[in-house]
Amino acid sequence: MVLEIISVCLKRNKRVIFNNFNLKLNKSQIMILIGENGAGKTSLLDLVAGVLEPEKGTIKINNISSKNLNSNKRDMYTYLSNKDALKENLTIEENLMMWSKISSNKFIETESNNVLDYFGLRNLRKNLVGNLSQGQRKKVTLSKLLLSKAKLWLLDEPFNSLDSKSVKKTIKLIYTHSKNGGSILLTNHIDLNFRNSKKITLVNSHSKLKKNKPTFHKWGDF
Amino acid sequence: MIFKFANPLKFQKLTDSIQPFVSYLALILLILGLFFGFFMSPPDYLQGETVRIMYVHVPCAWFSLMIYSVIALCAVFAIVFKHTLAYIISRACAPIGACFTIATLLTGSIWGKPTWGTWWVWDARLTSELILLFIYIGLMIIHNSYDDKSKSDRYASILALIGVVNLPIIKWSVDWWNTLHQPASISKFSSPSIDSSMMVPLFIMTFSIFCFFISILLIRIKGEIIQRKIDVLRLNQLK
Amino acid sequence: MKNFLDFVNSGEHFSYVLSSYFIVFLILFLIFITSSIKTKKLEKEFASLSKNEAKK
Amino acid sequence: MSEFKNLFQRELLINLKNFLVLFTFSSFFIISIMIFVFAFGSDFSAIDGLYKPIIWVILIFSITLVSEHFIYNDFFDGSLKELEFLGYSNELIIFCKSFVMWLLIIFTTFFLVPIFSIFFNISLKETLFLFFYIVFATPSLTLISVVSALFSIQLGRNKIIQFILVFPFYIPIVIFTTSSNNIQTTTNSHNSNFLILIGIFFITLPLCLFISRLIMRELNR
Repeated sequence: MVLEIISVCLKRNKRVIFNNFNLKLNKSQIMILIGENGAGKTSLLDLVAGVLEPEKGTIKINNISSKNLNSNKRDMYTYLSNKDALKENLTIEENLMMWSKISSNKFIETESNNVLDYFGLRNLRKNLVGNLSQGQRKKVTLSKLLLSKAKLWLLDEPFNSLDSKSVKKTIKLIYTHSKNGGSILLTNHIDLNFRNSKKITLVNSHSKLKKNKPTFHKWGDF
Repeated sequence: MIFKFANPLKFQKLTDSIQPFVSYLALILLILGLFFGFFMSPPDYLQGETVRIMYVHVPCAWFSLMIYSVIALCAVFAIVFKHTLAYIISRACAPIGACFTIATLLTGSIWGKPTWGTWWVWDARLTSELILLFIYIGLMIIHNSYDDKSKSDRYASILALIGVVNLPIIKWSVDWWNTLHQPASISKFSSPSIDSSMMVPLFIMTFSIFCFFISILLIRIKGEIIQRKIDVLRLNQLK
Repeated sequence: MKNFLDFVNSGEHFSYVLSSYFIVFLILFLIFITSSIKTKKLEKEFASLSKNEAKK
Repeated sequence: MSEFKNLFQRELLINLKNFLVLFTFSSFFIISIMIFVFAFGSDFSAIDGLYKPIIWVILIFSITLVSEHFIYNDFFDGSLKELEFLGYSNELIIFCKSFVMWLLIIFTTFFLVPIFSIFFNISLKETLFLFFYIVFATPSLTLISVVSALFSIQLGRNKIIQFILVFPFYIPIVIFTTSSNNIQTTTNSHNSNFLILIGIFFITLPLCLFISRLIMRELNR
């Protein structure tokens, strides 16, 4: 059991996002979260990554609760958030070098060259990230996945602002990763058909909330 | 203690019953204090009549510090237990504390005029009182600078935490700086070793201003609770 | 009683003491009045809000 | 220890390549001293006595101005959050950032202060002592300004609020640096004031790291 979310409750600025939410992800399985924006897709990935603490419930990664995971978190999963964490004033090469140094503490020159080839960024590697287009920046963030050794991938909308050729490449990348034992949890607002993948739709909390008259009986609901 | 204020309704009833009683008590004690202050206590042999300012200046100074410790206590309580009542109290206390510090500064400078001849003297206590005023202003700015109330509460309690740790350092360093800057200005003003006839009005005035502070605090807390109820109703209308 | 009479005709000190008392009570009165006005205004607003909330 | 090394290299690489950081700090420093010179008008003898306080006031303002460059870019392009979910503790992140900021400040003041002390013909000994106190006072100044930058991220990067929040907490440091300077030059005996500075640093270090952990938890919420 790679990832297990047990009855998680989360409230974000007075809106209930998750109420006793459960999720199981086992080895080499691809899971897609579909839902309109604001339904809590990014909050779920933040929860798994430990950036957000749930009010109730626990999250287990490789059967270790996420509370007592700390620095070995980075070997267990790689999380690409929707904001690409690239520094504008550095070149592509330096960004990737820093990423591999931070996440896996070692950097091999040759390995980064063939990583750049995968998305055809080899000749762009000396350019500053600042003057790249949005699609190219997305490719740079996605090529971080090739550098990371973690089994579990958490991808937040990996396909937006990508052209069709690189969408196919990313899908091939995800299939190869799931083939050799990795598991992927990705969010997507457009419906892409994946072979042997499990789809979960997150319903927006507005529709769920029934129109009840607010009673101020507890201090919590102020 | 926490469970007594378990829910807002019980807390509301409790405060509504206490509030008028406390403000009347404050008025009675005030009249008593003034009577004792002006009729019973003799003028000071060194400073003459201006020592009567002490009956107002010293309680205000005590309260400006006491209120900050109340805010700090609520901040710690709020960060640990995340109880909205603690946020409400610390939000209600800040303006009152600022008013007390302003009152202390004004009366201090008025008291300084006859003794030192100038309106403002960089005396240790007056300077640290001025810095305390800046801390209060910072707190009030943080309280009202966010549109989302819960976010501004949390940031204000964090700022209160910084203030609590730094306040003793500031006070001590200003005292040290003052002795360096100006040889210790020995004056009755520094630590009034006063006899009993002056002590009585001082305590009566302190207690009356305390009751006054409690009644203002209860009014502001009630206003704060209603303000949050309105926000919740507005939020629901939005949906 | 003698203290009060000395105090009244103590010339310069009398004005200092009186002005400081006046300032302190003015500030306390101001904050008392502003917070009670604010609370009353909020109460009215809340009453009207919950009235049309109930009507809906 | 390797974690600290990685983060330190990352911060150093980012901030050295980012020309804006060094430029803002040194240009603000130079310009404000120039203004002081012309503000003094003709009698130059007055400035010799006031040289040290001017340096301290300008140093504090430029530190508070520069602290924004170390925090905002990382927060707005998501790499602050990335460092967090990579398992680095908040304290370590903030400690590396303020350590690099401190190094940059020391590096620039090392060049700027002697230049200006030549302009105002201050003796070499005084400049050395001034720089000596700058090295001891700036760590706590940087820590406090980093915390104030964290505070003002959510306030729409409002500089005024950042100054008002931070102003009371600069005062003890300023008091002890200027007074130890004066005692140093008059009695030039080894005085204990700069030991108090180290004491204040050891109070502000854990406090600022703890406070920044609280704020970073707020930023993600």
